[in-house]
Amino acid sequence: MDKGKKIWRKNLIKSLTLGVFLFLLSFTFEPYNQGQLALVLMLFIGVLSLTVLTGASGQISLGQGALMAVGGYASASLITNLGASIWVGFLVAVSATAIFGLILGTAAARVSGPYLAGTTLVIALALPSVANRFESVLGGDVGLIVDFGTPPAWISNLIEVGYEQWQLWVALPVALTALFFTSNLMASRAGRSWQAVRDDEIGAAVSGIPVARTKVIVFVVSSAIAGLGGALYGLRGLVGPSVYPVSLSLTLLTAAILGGVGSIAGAFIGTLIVVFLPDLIDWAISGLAISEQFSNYLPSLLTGVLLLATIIINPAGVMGAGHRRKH
Amino acid sequence: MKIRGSQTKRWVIGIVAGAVASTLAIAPSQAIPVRSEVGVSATEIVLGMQLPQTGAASPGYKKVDDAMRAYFDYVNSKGGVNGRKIKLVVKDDVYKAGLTISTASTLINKDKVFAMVGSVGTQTHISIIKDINRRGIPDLFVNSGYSGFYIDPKKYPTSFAALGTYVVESKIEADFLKKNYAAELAAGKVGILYQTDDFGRNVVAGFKQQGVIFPAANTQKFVAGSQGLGLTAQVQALQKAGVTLVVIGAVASATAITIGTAAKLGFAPKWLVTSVGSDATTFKTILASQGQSAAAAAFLLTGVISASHAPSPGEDTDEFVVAFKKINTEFNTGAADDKVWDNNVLQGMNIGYLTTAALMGAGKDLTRKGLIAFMEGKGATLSSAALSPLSYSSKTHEAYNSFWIGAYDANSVLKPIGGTRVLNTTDSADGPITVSTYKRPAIAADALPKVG
Amino acid sequence: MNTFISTLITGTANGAIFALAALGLVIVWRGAGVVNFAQMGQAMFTTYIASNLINSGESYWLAFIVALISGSLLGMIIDLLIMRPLAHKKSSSSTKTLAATIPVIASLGILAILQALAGIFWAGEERGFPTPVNSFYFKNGAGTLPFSAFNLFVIGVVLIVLLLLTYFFTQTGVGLGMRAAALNPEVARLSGIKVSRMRTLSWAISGAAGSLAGLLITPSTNLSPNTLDLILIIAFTAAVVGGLDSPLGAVIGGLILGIGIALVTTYGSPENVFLAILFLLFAVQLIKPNGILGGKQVRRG
Amino acid sequence: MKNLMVSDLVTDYGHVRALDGVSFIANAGEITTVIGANGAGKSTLLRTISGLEKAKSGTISWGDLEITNLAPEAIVRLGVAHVPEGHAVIPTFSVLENIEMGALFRRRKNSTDVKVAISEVLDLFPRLAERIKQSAGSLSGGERQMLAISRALVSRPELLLLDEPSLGLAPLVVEQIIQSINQLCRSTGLTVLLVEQNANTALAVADHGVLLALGKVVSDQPAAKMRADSALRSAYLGY
Repeated sequence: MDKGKKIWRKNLIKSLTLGVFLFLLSFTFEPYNQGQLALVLMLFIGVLSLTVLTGASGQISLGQGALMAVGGYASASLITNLGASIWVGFLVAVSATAIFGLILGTAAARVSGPYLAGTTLVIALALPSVANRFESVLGGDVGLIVDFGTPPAWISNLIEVGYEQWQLWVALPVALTALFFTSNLMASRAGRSWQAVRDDEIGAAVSGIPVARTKVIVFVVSSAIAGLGGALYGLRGLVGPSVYPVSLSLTLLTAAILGGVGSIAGAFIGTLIVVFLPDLIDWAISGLAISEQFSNYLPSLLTGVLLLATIIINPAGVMGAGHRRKH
Repeated sequence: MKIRGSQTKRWVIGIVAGAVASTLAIAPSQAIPVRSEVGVSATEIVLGMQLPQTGAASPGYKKVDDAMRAYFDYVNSKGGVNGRKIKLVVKDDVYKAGLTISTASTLINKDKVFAMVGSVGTQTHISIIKDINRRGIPDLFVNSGYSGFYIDPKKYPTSFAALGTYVVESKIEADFLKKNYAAELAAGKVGILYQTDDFGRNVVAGFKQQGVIFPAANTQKFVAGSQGLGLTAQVQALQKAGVTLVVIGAVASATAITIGTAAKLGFAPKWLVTSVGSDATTFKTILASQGQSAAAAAFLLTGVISASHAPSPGEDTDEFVVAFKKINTEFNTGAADDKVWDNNVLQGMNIGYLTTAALMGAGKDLTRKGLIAFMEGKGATLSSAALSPLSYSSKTHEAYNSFWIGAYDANSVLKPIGGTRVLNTTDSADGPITVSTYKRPAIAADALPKVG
Repeated sequence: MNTFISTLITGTANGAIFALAALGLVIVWRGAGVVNFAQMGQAMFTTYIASNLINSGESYWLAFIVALISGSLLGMIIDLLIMRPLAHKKSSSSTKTLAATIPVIASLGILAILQALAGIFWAGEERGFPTPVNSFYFKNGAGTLPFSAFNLFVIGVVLIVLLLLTYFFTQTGVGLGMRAAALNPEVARLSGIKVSRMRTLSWAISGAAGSLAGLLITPSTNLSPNTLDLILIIAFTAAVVGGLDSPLGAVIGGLILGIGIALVTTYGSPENVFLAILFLLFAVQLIKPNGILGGKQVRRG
Repeated sequence: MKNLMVSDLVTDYGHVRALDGVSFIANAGEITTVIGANGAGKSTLLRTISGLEKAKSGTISWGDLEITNLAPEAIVRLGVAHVPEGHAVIPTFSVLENIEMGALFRRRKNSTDVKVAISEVLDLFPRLAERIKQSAGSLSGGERQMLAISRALVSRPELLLLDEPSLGLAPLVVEQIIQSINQLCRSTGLTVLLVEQNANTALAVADHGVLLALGKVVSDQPAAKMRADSALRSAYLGY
């Protein structure tokens, strides 16, 4: 108990320090990098949801983007149809996705590995059809226009806040909450029993861990986190099928792999890489005589190469194998 | 390069500063003073554009930016606009709205564009239109016929169309059907195949507004982007329903698949194809590489009815076509495929021409507000390659309000039905359809717009 | 001919191609333990190779053969360059479940690279792809029969391929070795079977099967770097429905998908096609997680 | 005639040291049995010899050849066949396919001899001949063990590594299988390395015994002597 409390406090201090640091840092940024950092935080939540799923169950999902969409739609339909505040939207997004995760997890607990990967992929693909099916609420293929709004008067009276800065300020507490929750969870007894299931299902079953139920719970938690990220991500301007395409799921997966599956710090670094990769490419090829055709496909090419290089050179990702748990 | 360098430095400084600031009081951020207009210098105007250059939605459209840039390069070679060269920064958004938002942020905050121009796509543009408008950034000549962007300038004060809306076009097409295929309509022999998105639904709405309602048995649809699975079942159903005229509200590749499939099925109705789907290049490329000879592809296209607000790119006598084609040959630096003269290139050239005109009109003291004021006040007086006038005003930001109906001839050139070109005018609402009396002003010898 | 029968025929012709693609997935899954998400990316790539040959004036059949050969070569290259080194890494990795997902991720990386390369090399315009025989529906007096010579060709080719594969796997020594290597690598190695070579061979055969599916499906769609993504998803669903372990299941699954999609499109609404696919996938996983003909145990990882 | 010589063999199994400096010789044409309690490292020893596990150090020589850490598929080509623990057959294969599998690697060059070898094992185990078309999954435990041995024998091995053939079988069946092996060894000069937990049965037919405990050789002597050493038996084998 004592130890648990200590970890809890340590994670709180860590999350708050990071938060204060990023908050202060944001003042020195240009709007562009404020927006980029906000994007990093949003996707970071999505990657965290994968970290929970993969780190705790060893499974991968190619449909995390679809779960984000569930969260996005839950919050956006509430905001546009009922005029709810974005903060209420976050809460609803988390609950709605958790329920969705429960349904999905019940099916997914029966299968694993590539089966799950493929199934989640089909979910991502079917999303536009669902949006069209319930067009009156979900806005069809056009989607629902939502945004971060403007800062409340008590802030804007105090200080002038740019749009990107406000995005960042909203994203920051949400991401930190997710971070704090996830890091506690992974260190908690529940988190450890999940990892036991991941490492050795039969062994875990023998030592009294309910394997099937554990897998479903992991799914629910992972989905809820993804839903939170999705709600936040939608606020950038639109919640619609083309905001949460299959490629979003792949981006999240790439970030998780690049940073190191199961590592929270890795999730952050991986997200930084995928968000800033286009900028890096722009920077690298500026001044080079490269055809538009080539430069257009370069991000996709590099992503593929990075992904392969990571898993071939060091499957543990950028965060290395050092801290990975050993038997 | 220099800009990036200083940005990296700013990062480093930022981290250090952040650490220092955390031990001290928070330094208030300084408000950015508005001196000159963003994206405009004494020598340059920076414009931004986004479109799908890769991915499933890119074919055809990815030529538009190269054509625009070719025209701007031509303008620049003539000294630019008021001494300023036009620079077009293009971002690929793969037709994914999530990416559109990111690339818009890059264009706005990093490339610091003065205005957005010619952006392609409804689903993608909708994700950023609110933000662009809130910032007061001109959003000119959007390549989308979605009327929701333009009919309420209070909602989107800075967005202006580059196309006639889907509703306007389909109203005029419906009117044409009522006048020329009344018997078929009465007998329930007219069918429709459309894609289930805003475009397809707007087409249906336009026909409905004119009282053309398709019986359920004659109505076939498909999920936009799923034409890769083939459209055989839909075409078979239309064949089974015994229709003799089919309206196609779909993008060019799906249109080509539809007509190609019908040929295979021995189904030869009259086709009426919306202008979005009637792209002779795409049509012929797809059918030709399916092993159908160029002649066979041209044969299938022959007689297909479509609408246009512009001359057909195949009209070699049209002075705009001639001038633009020449500029395309000389200035287009795109990939070989992207230079092939067709609808998309003509459209890109036309947007380049209109943009140049608008920038000229906004005057030497170029500001965003000034540009929008000009578009609302005098935009309707601008001329272009199109045979339709423009409708920009403070009440609507729609572009072309007139279409003429034609049929493809054996050389794949859209020719007016009956020989004389008649332009019909209407609006995106319930307005009547009238015959346009607009006469397109001639193009100047130097192929540059003359404003004022 | 009534609508139902013509729907069945269209569905069967498409289903045969899905079956082929699903078969490719099953062969690599059984032979190498990898669900290869890059498969239709490989097929797209080789179809572009064929398309370029045809556009430069070579005959369809030369292009056809070159595509199949390059399909199997590409499969082998992927195995030798990426999957085999990964398999060696895998054995040293501490967590089994995680290690099993690594090849899946690798295949996604390969897919991204292949699509990017195809885009860079060839994606000027969306293309079509020819058929070797007439794809116009047979004339029947004034009307038409609801199928074309190409439909028959597709069904015929897929049947021949199935027979050849069945013969290969059940009647030849190499086929026996491949099956043994897939079912029990340890006993296979102890029997002197070069298991890693058998895996490479699985990749080659699967690559060729995928290529063939690509060559047969592109005439009814268009050729662009992304067009075959959809086919992959359908093939995957078909393989899962039939049982990822079972080649015959893959064929049945492919036909179910082909005919099912045609029926939903004709009698339901095309908008519901993807929902129907998703529903089918869920239903199979809940009711029969091993698929219709799958093994007794769901293969974990 | 070749001897198998194992010297200072060290193998880790996961994070556990399974073999800790094992040395012994299995003489040509003899049955050498490796006995020991559960977890003594017996199976790991066979798996290391046949190449399934990597040796950390030490050497394995087969005649003049060093075969340490060669791939299993290479080692079987040198005449060393391994029948792993647990009736290792492929249940969905037919009996014939399971047998044929063992000779796949040499069937192109020696197709006639492969046929001869197959008929020989079917003579040795007539019960398999009766069930030649049946799937291996439908066989009884004893028949599966016979099948697994047949699969190894058609490779024409000079050294047979046999891991716990008695596991889970009725005593009568065990006797039958062990006697078949004994007969084969005596008549053809096959060298056999037999791993058994059931020391009595093994020592009864073996020429030589090697006793393993916790990865180390604690006794290496003629089988008859080992059988008689009651102190050894009670200390390590528990009877």
